[in-house]
Amino acid sequence: MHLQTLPWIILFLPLLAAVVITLFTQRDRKTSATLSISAIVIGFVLTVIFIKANSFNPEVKEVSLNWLDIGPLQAEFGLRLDALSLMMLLVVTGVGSAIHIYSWGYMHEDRCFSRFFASLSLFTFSMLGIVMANNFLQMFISWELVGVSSYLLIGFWYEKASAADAAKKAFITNRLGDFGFMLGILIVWAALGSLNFGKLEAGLADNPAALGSLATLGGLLVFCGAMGKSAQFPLHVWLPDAMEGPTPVSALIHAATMVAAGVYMLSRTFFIYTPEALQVIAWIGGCTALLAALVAVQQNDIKRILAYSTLSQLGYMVMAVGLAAPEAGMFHLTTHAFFKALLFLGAGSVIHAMHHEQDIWRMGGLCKKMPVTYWTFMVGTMALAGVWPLSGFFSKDAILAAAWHHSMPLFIIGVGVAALTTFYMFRLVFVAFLGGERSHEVGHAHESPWVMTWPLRILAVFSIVGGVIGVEALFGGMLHPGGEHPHGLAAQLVYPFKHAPVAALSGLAAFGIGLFAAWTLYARAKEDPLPARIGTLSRWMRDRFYFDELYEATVIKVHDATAAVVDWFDRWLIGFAAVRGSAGATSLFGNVLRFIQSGSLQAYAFLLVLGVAVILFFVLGR
Amino acid sequence: MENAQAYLFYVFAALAVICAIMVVANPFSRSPVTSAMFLVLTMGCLAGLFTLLHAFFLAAVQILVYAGAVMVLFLFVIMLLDLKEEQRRQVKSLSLVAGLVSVGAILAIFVRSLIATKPGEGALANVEGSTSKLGKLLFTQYLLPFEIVSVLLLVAMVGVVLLSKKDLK
Amino acid sequence: MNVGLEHYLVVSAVLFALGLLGVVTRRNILVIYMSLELMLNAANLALVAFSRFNNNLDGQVMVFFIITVAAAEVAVGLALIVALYRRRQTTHVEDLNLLKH
Amino acid sequence: MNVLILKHEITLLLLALGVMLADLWLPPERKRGLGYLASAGVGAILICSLLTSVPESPFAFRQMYVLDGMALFFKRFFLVATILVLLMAVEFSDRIQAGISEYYSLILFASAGMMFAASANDFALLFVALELITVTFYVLVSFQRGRATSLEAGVKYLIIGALSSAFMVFGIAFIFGTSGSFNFGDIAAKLASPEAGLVNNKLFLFGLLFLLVGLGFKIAAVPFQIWAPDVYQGAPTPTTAFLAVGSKAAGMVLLMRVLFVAVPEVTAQWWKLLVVISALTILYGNLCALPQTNIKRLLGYSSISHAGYLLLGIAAATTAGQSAVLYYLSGYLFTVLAAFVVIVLVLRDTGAEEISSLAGLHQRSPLLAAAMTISMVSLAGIPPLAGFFGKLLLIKSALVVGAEHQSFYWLVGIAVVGVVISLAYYLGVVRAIYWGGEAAEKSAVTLSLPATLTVAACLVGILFIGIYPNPLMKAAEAAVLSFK
Repeated sequence: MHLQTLPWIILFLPLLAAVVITLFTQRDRKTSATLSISAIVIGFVLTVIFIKANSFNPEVKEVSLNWLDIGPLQAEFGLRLDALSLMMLLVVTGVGSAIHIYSWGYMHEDRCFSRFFASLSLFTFSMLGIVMANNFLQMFISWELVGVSSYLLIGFWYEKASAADAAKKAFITNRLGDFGFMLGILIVWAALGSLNFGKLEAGLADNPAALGSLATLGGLLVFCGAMGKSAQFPLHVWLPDAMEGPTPVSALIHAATMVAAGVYMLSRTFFIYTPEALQVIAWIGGCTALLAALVAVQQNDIKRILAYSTLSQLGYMVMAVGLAAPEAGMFHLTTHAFFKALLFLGAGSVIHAMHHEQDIWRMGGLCKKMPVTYWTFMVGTMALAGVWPLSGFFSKDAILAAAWHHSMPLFIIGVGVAALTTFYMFRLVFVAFLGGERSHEVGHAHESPWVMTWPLRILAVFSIVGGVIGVEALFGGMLHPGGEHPHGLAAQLVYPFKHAPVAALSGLAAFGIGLFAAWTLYARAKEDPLPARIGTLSRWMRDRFYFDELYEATVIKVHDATAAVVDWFDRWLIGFAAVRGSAGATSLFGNVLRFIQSGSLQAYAFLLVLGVAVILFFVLGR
Repeated sequence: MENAQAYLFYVFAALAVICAIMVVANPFSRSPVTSAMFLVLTMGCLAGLFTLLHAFFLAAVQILVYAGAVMVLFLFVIMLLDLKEEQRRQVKSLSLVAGLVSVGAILAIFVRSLIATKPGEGALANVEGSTSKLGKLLFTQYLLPFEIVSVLLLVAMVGVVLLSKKDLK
Repeated sequence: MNVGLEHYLVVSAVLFALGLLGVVTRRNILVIYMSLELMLNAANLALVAFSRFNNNLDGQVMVFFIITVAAAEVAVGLALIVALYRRRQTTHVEDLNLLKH
Repeated sequence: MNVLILKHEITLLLLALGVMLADLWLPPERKRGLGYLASAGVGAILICSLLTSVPESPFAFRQMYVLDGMALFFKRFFLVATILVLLMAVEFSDRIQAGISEYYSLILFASAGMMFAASANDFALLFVALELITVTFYVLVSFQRGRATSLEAGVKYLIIGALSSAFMVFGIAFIFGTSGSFNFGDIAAKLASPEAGLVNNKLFLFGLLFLLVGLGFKIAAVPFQIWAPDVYQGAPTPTTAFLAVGSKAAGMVLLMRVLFVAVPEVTAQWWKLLVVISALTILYGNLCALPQTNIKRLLGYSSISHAGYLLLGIAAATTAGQSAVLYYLSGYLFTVLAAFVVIVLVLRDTGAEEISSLAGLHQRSPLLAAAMTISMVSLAGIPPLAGFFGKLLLIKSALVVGAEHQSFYWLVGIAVVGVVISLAYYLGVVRAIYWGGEAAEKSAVTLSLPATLTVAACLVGILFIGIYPNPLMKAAEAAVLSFK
């Protein structure tokens, strides 16, 4: 069965929804939400049907149209459907559906309900575009669209100055990475003459030296794009600020989609990276993971903790790609999408109940008020911490195993980060959900409505079983055909211990240490005991190692100075002399010329005759 | 015979040109009525020239349609609108000079091209514009334009009715 | 005294130029319109002359079309001028000054 | 000879007669709906034309009429334009005091004239087809005869139109006299044989130049553009739209056929003339549009500048240039019609045509605001819309020729300058919509279903052509092949 049109429908439904909502149903909130939600849910269902119809065959399928060909410039518009993109498609539409439905409940009272859903659908469309693109150009266009739509979403409450600033920051930081990405694409195109992933891969397989001396540079420039989108050090600063957006947006951006786009892109283009480039990628990933985990330990805002946790986990995934194990990275991406979306939506549920209070030290004892939220949040936490047999354990183990095989220092960092992860997550749980009520808002808190809790339940189930339903085998089979993979549930469950026992056991040990530390420090704490114990380090962690201040002092100062100079040039030279001058001259000409158009018929006839005379003279007069 | 034809040509041509001058630049009267009457005369002279060119059918049509129908329409409209009082407006000399110069330039270029080309060399004037021959052409090779022209006449009819109907319902 | 094609063409061109002059200089729309008819007649004369001297009857067929089309055009044009006169009480080009610049 | 080759034109004429006759029996309140019927009929003809392919022997009436790829392309073009203009006319009908059914049928007659023009392979057919279009437009322009501006526009169009017809007829006389035929094929054959010496025959070139006056008038190229702004402003809006799209395209197809089929050798000689005309047209249209405040007048000047861009492709005189012209025209069709539909719908109540009266449109109707914005952005040539690819293709074709004739680089430079100038006034319209202050009227614009569909169809056209240009580009290239 071919079903060639299904992928197109999946891709364009959200766009259609976005267009229809913007143009027709602005005033009708209910229809808008229904349109947007049904677009993505139908997309999810169609994805499942498509995979089922192709009997889960990880064979590469491409459908493409000749988008443009003008002489030598040939651009196609095509979709590439292999295991990688299909799995990602499932994640994006699946988790996306949950988030869309949840948004209905969360955003219910917002004035611009329709605009929210339009942006959400536009974002989904762009994301699907990245996932299904079969060439660099198309991916880049969707990539930019993701940037634009995330700008719209993060800055959704643009009346709030902080939200507008955060949106701008996210956009500009991403543009920095995208600029590198564009240069990288140009290098690849110049060297290989094609932008199609399949053709590029085949070309490089035939002739590994085809990229020539620029190979490492080209790869790293492409990686720049991923650094921006996946918020890798040093372009990570935008992501925690992006929490200013509505919580479902945070979930969408931080869990399943935007930040995952970078990792997905790295896996998609894995074939162009040289070993040196991979080395750099791995270390940047490792550093990001460690740094972000440390910062997360001392944050008090529930969403910021999750944001830094996301950063840290993304570091893991990028590190996995750098360690030549993109399948492990994608595996972790998938499981992470489930439990991080779950955690964000849980946090959203808490924030909703607490009337937009986000400080964990003003919560406490929520487990009794909001049992569903509490238990699902607990599941997410355990999965993130890597408790066997929850999904996070398996994917994290795959990465640790890759590190164990390739690089000892990175392995140690990985385990350390795992311990830190457990520590800060349980710190969050102990402080926010257990213990006594820390503010009177807790007294009024109550469980969220069903549209919000059901997505939580569903995501919780996936967070539990996500590691053993064959996701890894799928990615593994796609990226390393012919590799060995366990069959059967029991074999899946114990596979990590057989395959790389040291990695698995150190992962569990890290969990134990983290849990113990969190328990001793926070189980009965009235306030945070850490600042007293580790002093300066704690302040550094809380202040995010002063990266923003650093940028403020260096990059932004330099930028401002340059801007001032350029502005001067612009205003006095270009603005005054060139633009004013030419604009003035242009409109002067326009004003003079239009007096030719005097309205007098006689003059018109005369001008026509004069024109004929001039043309005759021009052609025959000599 | 040859000479008689030549004389007739000069007579008709001179008359046609003089009448045409009277149409556009009558020194004695600016009334549209005189212009129209001189135009009728020009048409008549042209019909004469057509006859000299052995285009007998067209000469008849020229008299019937142009002088007989079109010009009557003109006169009818002039009378209907009663355009007497507008004669006092004068031609501006600037526009007259500009017009003369550009029209003169076109005419000069035409005459130069004509002299350079000499289209009449070796031409044998022997075609007869008889009604039957023309009719045959019209209803075979030129049937399509003929039919389109009939549509055009219908459109013109509808247009005239729409534009000049007194009451707008 | 031999009258050739060129003679007819010169007459035709002179008539055309006179018509053109009328369009450019006269102010009454009706007279302008008459001058336009004069130009069409000049073209007809050229066509008939060419037809005669090129030994090709097609030119005369064209003249037939031109006469017919001109009649249709005159009818519409005059109706339009009458409608204008009814609305504005003028047939002078200077008074057409609502649409400009 | 197969009469069925004329089936599209014949059905269209029958439809026009039918509409006119139906007026006799329909009660006055139902007459408005006749427009839907007419456009449905035209839709049926369009479908029929889409199913038609170029016949084995494309000629009819001794090579007077031709149904090649180019003709078929333009027939479809005209049919699409007619459908949209008819739908627009239905929305406009309440502003026409009398004779709405005649208005519809005159649009159909003009459309039939354009269809014949698309197939003209002979100066006799060219003349009558063009006159059918022109005479019909005399009536269509002055149709709102209660409005003084409509009548004034009608008279101006009449006089300048008749003047250019006179030039054209005089030109045809001399083309006939020197080449001995009206047929494009015969003339081309005579031109190609060196002993006839037609290429340097000054009288022939004289006639050809006079003919170009008539065609230049139709497409509103400098120096024959002078009527366009006044007539665009004064005419009823659907007429203006049809004038901008249909009449201009008819002029273009005839111009292309004359220049590339009948007299290719002369065209090759005249590239300099075409380059100068194109450059002047682009500059004139764009510069004059800058200070405009009336939206229809603005579009009038803008249509002049677009004629300039189109001439750029004709001056290039290559297959790429010709197909770019077809592509550009198709994009222009949807873009301009979208703008005019919005004008008809928004300015219905006030009757004002100032750009400032569009203020706050995004609150009154997001759909119309989006349509106007997209149309303006496409006209300005911003990617990824239809206007952008059209300009890209045209400029690219000119650049290729630039290797041979340096002047084309200058022309491209002027075209780019024109695009930059045009941004100012097109975006001025967009600014008026979104940031033009409070809407004078708060009420939402109510749209009937057909009106919404018309706007949506135009939008889909602009976006599809812009985002996925390949099919249309291929179709245009295939159509141009018939000139070889």
